[in-house]
Amino acid sequence: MTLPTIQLEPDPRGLVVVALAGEHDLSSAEALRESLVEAARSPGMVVDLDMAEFVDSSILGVLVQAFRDARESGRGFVLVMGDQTPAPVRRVVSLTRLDHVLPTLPDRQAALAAALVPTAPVDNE
Amino acid sequence: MTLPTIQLEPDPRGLVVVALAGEHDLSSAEALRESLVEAARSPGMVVDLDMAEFVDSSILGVLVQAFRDARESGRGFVLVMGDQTPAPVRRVVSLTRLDHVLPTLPDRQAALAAALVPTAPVDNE
Amino acid sequence: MSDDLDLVLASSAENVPVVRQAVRGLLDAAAVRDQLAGDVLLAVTEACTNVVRHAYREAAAPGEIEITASSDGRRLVIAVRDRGCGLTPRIDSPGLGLGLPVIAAVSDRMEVHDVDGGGTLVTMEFALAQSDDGAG
Amino acid sequence: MSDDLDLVLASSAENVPVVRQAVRGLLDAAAVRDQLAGDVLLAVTEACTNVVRHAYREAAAPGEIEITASSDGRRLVIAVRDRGCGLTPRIDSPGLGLGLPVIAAVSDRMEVHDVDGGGTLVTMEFALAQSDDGAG
Ligand SMILES: Nc1ncnc2c1ncn2[C@@H]1O[C@H](COP(=O)(O)OP(=O)(O)O)[C@@H](O)[C@H]1O
Ligand SMILES: Nc1ncnc2c1ncn2[C@@H]1O[C@H](COP(=O)(O)OP(=O)(O)O)[C@@H](O)[C@H]1O
Repeated sequence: MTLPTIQLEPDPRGLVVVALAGEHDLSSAEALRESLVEAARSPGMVVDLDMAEFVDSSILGVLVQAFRDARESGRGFVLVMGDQTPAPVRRVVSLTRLDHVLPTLPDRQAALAAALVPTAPVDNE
Repeated sequence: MTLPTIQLEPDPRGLVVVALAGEHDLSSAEALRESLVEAARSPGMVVDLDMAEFVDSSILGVLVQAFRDARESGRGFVLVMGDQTPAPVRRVVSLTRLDHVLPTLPDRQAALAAALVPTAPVDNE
Repeated sequence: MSDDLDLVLASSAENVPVVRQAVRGLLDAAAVRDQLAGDVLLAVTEACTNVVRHAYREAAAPGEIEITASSDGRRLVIAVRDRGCGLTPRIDSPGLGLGLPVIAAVSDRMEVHDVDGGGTLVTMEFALAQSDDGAG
Repeated sequence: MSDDLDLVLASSAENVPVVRQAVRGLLDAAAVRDQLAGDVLLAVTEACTNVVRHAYREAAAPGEIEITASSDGRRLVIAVRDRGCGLTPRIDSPGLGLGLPVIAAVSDRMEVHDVDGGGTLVTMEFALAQSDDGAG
């Protein structure tokens, strides 16, 4: 079992990267929520799942809420996930179509560039 | 099977009563949605379930959406449901705790008085 | 246990009340009444609504809903089957996410099964009040 | 079919990863890997999360989660049981409503059963890739 960690990394442009590592579930959901609230004090945030080994629907719920808050307050919000992301994380994201709801890019640098722009919905039926 | 009907009844104070009768499900959900949008042009609406014989979760979804819209635009929204309401309707409302989420009163006159006041959430955890 | 109802209808919102009416006929014939009858009708409605809303959302042509109901006098078992995309979660669902929990809440047992070749089978079981001595 | 895992833990968020780790041990021992293993761990996590979030929300004291897993080499069956309020829908759920559909999507069969005396039993079944000839 890999313990969950959440790291806030400031970016020179004033953005914040929230990098998850290890296994995240209800036991770390509240800590993640608090970290995302903290990160929302910047004009834009990137949530990087590349080192996350597991996330469940309670974590997706926290991400969706942060995304909605960002959209409402006109801040940037971009998720990092791609082929390099551990398979269990990619599986739950594609199963729930999270990547159709949240802006998602495979690369942290591209995500940071995109997070400079206020959030708009990707796809909402 | 009792066919679903939706009646919009204007009130002298400018409010609108949306009265459902018969059985409502996905087959009438879109018509209900449109009626509630129409009713939302008034400063407040009352949705009266006293003559409704059946509603399902798709109808509850339409009601919740109308309530949220009313809250956002500062209009009144009150549901009428009480002991006189047919049992299947009371059952699904209490099962889903809809009456803990939407302002609900047992009597149309009281509901109209309450709908003059902009909507505030009843209970939101 | 013999099939008391076997119905195949186009998957459309208009057919949801038709299914409910057919099941109501069955319940009336079996003298199932009051809250139990209402719960069965609610659960069947929710299962059909899910088929109409979700099962064929990526299909070129709308498919069918298959409903079977059978009872041995002690238990009523209703199955709602589609040949659609299989049950998958949807963050962007137009619904409130109440359908499956409503079915689970009002039934004694709910089962969600993958269908071979694609699609979903939702089975709901209800204990009937016993009026005579029929053995299980 | 014998019980391969039988675990009773306090219903708390901290215990969700503990359950996952116990099930992972079982999967490793049975050489269940890759996506199937991931799906089992996800489904178990979702079922336990539901117990922690919902089952005892009206209870004076937090209750327990009971997890059993058993396999006959062809199928893995995992059951998550609580002695809580029984499964009821919640319009005001703090979740996105993805738990049950995620379990249904990744398993071959999901069953939700009322527990006598109160509570919910969620059973998930997974087909195992067959490596030898064991008869059903
Ligand atoms: N017959 C089905 N075919 C495909 N997907 C389904 C089916 N029934 C349910 N689902 C999926 O399960 C999810 C949960 O269903 P439900 O609890 O009824 O909530 P809702 O329909 O309000 O989203 C749906 O959003 C949908 O993604
Ligand atoms: N073990 C349980 N005990 C009581 N209620 C439950 C349980 N599991 C699920 N529920 C109910 O079923 C609903 C749907 O569950 P789920 O699909 O996991 O979505 P979510 O937990 O995000 O609301 C929950 O909102 C809750 O009301």
